[in-house]
Amino acid sequence: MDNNIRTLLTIITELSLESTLVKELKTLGAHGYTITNARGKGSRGVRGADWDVDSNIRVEVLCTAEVAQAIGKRMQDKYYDNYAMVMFSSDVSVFRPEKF
Amino acid sequence: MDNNIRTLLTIITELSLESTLVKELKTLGAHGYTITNARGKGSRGVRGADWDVDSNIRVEVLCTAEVAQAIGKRMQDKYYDNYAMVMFSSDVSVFRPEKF
Amino acid sequence: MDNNIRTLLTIITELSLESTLVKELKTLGAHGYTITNARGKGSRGVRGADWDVDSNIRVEVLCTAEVAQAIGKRMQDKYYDNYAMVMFSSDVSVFRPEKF
Amino acid sequence: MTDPIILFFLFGIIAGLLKSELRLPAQIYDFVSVLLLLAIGLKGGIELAKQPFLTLLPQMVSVFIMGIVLTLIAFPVLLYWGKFKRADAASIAAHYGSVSVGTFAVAVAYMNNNGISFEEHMPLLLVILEIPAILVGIILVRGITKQTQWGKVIHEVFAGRGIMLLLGGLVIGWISGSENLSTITPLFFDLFKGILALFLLEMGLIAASKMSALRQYGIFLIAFGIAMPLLSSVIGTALGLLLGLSIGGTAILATLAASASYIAVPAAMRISVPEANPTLSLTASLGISFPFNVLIGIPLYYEMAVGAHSLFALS
Amino acid sequence: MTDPIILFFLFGIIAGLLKSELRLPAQIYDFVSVLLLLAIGLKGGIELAKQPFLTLLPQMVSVFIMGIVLTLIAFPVLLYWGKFKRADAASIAAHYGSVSVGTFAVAVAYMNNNGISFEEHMPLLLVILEIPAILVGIILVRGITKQTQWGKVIHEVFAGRGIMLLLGGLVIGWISGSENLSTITPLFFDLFKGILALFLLEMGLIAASKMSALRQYGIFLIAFGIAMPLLSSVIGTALGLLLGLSIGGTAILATLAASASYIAVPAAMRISVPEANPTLSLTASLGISFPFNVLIGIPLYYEMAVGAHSLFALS
Amino acid sequence: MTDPIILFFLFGIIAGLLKSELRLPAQIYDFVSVLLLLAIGLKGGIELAKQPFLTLLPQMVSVFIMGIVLTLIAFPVLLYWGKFKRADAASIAAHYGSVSVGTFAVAVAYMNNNGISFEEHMPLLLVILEIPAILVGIILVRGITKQTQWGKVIHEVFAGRGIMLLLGGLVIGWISGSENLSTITPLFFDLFKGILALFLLEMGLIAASKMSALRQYGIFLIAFGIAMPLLSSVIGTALGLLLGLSIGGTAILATLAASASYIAVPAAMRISVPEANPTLSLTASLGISFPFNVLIGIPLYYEMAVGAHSLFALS
Ligand SMILES: Nc1ncnc2c1ncn2[C@@H]1O[C@H](COP(=O)(O)O)[C@@H](O)[C@H]1O
Ligand SMILES: Nc1ncnc2c1ncn2[C@@H]1O[C@H](COP(=O)(O)O)[C@@H](O)[C@H]1O
Ligand SMILES: Nc1ncnc2c1ncn2[C@@H]1O[C@H](COP(=O)(O)O)[C@@H](O)[C@H]1O
Ligand code: NA
Ligand code: NA
Ligand code: NA
Repeated sequence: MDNNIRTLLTIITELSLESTLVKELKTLGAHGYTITNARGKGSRGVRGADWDVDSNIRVEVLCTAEVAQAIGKRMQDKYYDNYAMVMFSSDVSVFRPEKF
Repeated sequence: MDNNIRTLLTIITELSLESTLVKELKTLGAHGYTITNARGKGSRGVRGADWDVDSNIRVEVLCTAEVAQAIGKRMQDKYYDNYAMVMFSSDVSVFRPEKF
Repeated sequence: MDNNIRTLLTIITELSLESTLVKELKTLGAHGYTITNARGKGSRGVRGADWDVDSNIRVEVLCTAEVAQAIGKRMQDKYYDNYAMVMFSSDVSVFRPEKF
Repeated sequence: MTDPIILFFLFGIIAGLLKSELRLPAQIYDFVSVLLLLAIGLKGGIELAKQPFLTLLPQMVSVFIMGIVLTLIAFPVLLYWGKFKRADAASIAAHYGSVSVGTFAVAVAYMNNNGISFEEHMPLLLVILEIPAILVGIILVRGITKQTQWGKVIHEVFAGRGIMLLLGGLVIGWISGSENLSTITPLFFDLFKGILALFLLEMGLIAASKMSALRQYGIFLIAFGIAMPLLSSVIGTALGLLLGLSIGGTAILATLAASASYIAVPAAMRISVPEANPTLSLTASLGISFPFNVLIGIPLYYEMAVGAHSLFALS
Repeated sequence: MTDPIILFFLFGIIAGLLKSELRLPAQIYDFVSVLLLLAIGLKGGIELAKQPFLTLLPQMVSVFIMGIVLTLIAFPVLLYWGKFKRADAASIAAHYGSVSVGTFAVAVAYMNNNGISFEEHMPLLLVILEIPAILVGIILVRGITKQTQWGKVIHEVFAGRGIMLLLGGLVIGWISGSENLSTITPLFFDLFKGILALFLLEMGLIAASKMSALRQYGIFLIAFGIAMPLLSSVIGTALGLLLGLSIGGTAILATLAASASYIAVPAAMRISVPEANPTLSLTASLGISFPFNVLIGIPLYYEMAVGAHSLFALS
Repeated sequence: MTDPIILFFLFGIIAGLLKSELRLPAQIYDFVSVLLLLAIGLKGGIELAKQPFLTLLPQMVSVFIMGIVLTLIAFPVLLYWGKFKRADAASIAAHYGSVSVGTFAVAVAYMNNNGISFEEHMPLLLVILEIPAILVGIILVRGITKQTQWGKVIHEVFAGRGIMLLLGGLVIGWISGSENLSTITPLFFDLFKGILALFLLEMGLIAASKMSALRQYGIFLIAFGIAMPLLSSVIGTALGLLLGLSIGGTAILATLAASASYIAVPAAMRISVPEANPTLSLTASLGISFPFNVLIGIPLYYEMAVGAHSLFALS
């Protein structure tokens, strides 16, 4: 079973960052991603998704621990200080591990 | 790494409960939350999100185990019996743990 | 605590599969499900949710390990080869385990 | 000749019962209902601008009282004959003591279609009638105790989207008057019937989904969902006569009385009387009474108004 | 002078190819297409009300047969020349044997713009032409075996949103007749061209996204996406002549034949022939044939109709 | 008599401050703003079709320069008096050097309401004025260094939804000319005021949410949010005179100068100057300046234009 354990990295951030983020994910070796629209509250206050400007996205990336590390680092270095962003990861068992 | 483990509490419930729930989360010590619109089925039947009345929300809260406990208890005491609601939690490793 | 551990199975697939999938879940013994709209990218390319045809859904099912196994198998046998689909699972501690 | 908007409603019901893929995103429902609520409010407000507000006070007060009475009639019926839990009985009663904006819109369309005139300030009475049933419903469950947070309840009632938009439209229409609004009539008035058709299509789809829940609640709910509107319409007609309303106005007041809420009341009950099962009240209100009123009730209530008026030789 | 709606389509394509941030939420696409489908259905229904249904039977039958023929022509071409897998060949063939409502709407706009009259009941033929290709496509893959759940297929076909709305509109228009619908025309008819412009803007954005997939499928798909509509349009024109349609009607029938489905067929194939790769068929249908028909085909087909009619001195 | 659309804006603000449940899904905001942007672009394009483009060049150039000037005036004020971080000062300055489409639309409505004529090609100037402030804002932070990816910036600016739709509308209107567009006017022009009313209702709700953030940023931001528009309007008026615009045109140019962006600039700054806090600039632009301009500014700027024109006896 072990060989089908992968990391599920979840990034919650600003909608305005979507296209940039998607490019980063590709360059960092993620084979895919899933995005859902979200709203929420955090240290940068309420983001109620009343319009694009204060809408959030919830990005999920299934990948290897290494890729997750790399993405995490890139987010920390380039985006954390300036964008509404929260990130967390956990191990999940995937079907078709070769995909990720 | 241990010191960056937090609890991810997920609550799936009725849209009509959103504003009430958000107030509760604040009073119980959660520093933030993320909400996505959802539809689904459970013991109270299909909630197809055809209109606000039968729409669901999926609320995620990253917090300490204690806060998660407190939220869980409050939900159980005040809302479980009367609202469409499902709740589950798991440990995730967060970046910037000091936030949560 | 152990007795309130359940499997959270997450399936990301095409919107067009929703009604079929929901029927399958029922027959396989899931007591409920939660669906959110999603977009993403994977081996079948970008699915940007610009219209129904290339929209994704993110389906979550809380269930016993057995039911999760059954659903996983059914997806693998009947849908994997022909549909944009990703599936992963993890253990979560649920409140009111008797529901699932 | 049936109004096409009725056909849109039937189309929605049929598409729903056929389990078709015809599901419209909630945002379309939102958009359509926002336009309807604002338009109805604006229409009413324009009329208010034309007459001294105080002259309407008697109507407003008596309609408010009617809301209380209707709820108090429905409650014991549901509690004793229906054997519903107190909270459910009170919640359902509140739905029927209040009004349905959709039903009102169809009634207005019916009058216009048949060239029947009516008091144009009806939207004002519509707003007023929304409220008392909610308060009564809550009191029936909680009693008039300290710990009921009335402030929260009042806010819940007035801050709800439906009443907000109706009130907003009323006030804007009132302040502006018709000629000032002429520039926005193409959206709010010219498109009204078409938007109403879309709205009824969606209501048909929703009603169909509620109907499927019907059998599990049994015959009593169905009977109540038809009998209560009929009874209420009689009361509404009587009040219309007392208030000296025109035939059209009487018919509309009867329709308001007969209609059951599916927006303001469910929302308020969900927060203030959460132990009440919302499926019960919505099944009755949307699955039975709304279709009944739209398809059969309104013409019936009009006939009743005609009969009553001739009976008392008022017109 | 090009119709502005064409410019909206080009604008969408350009914005898409420029990778602009101009993405519209799917709900707007839904809203716009619901209005279009209902409006087209209503328009057709109104015409049906004007003539005995049976007189149209020959046209309906022959159009149904044309749908079968077109699919059976496209299939071998794709299978043998295109070297596609059987399922893919059948699925693509079904797309081209069926119709595109968007293309139809543009053709109607073209006729109106140039004051060309045509048989107004065309939406009826549109609905009918949607269906046979789907059935043929499935049979080409599954054969006529027991285990094909035809009940499910039929439901899939008729319960799809597109056909549901067209049929609903047709029936409502038919029952109501034009004067009864006058109150809803501001939304469904007066706004039609504007809504169509928005729709084409979105279609342009979607088409652009499909075009990017083009190179990976190579030259054959492109060639097919242009040649097939041309061939189909000839067949459509011929049938138009046989049926004694007006020049405008012939041109529209040719357009229907030339157009490739992107709503009903993809949805049905996804469920009934899932092993067929939807990207292939949608790239051809939306990335090539839709733009070709909208930008070049329709005027061409009209000229063809004119030529054919003068040739056979029918008008 | 206040224009009803202003009442819709006030209604939105009040509903927002009352923390009502009146929240509209973002998709409705998208739909409404897409219609507004296209309509404004189309209107402007139609006018461009009427006159040789080159004659407008002087206006275009000087308006472009005005955008630079306004940003360069606001920047030091914010940096030294406001004590903002360089990035924040530059970002806020860029917002005020650019324009707000919503404010422009209200100004146009004001002129039409009072039968004041103005140069109809103003939307062209609107588009041009959106751009320079963004470039200046970025340069103020990054300097003119190699590593700024100007290509990306330019794309960011022009590929943004707002400018894309305005430009698209402009070009389509320009190519088509008014009579060709007549078929789509019911949606884009006849409904314009009504759609604008809905838009202002939403803007009111959003503005209210920004106002709540006001106190935490203190008095300076409020003062700046009122003083800067006033100053800018004077500059706009002066330029209007220089360019020999009509009174109406001068007033609109003053309004453009006074208005602060809340779409194009925030989006561009978020990507190019992410270290700037967007809450600061949006609170000022939406929480203060937008309401100020809509409720007080526009009539004021008109008076200013009248005064200036009579002073210099230009009209
Ligand atoms: N404790 C939390 N739990 C769940 N989601 C959060 C939490 N904190 C922040 N978020 C989400 O992350 C977004 C950005 O957070 P922040 O950068 O803290 O403003 C917020 O808008 C929320 O959607
Ligand atoms: N077994 C389950 N798996 C995933 N989601 C569920 C499950 N059961 C219920 N839900 C979600 O929780 C909501 C409320 O559940 P319930 O209170 O059981 O009606 C449903 O509408 C679903 O969205
Ligand atoms: N590595 C991944 N991480 C997260 N989501 C993914 C990943 N790969 C695919 N997906 C999602 O699953 C859908 C179908 O994937 P696929 O079958 O690989 O095309 C995609 O459209 C994405 O939404
Ligand atoms: Na009632
Ligand atoms: Na075809
Ligand atoms: Na400005």
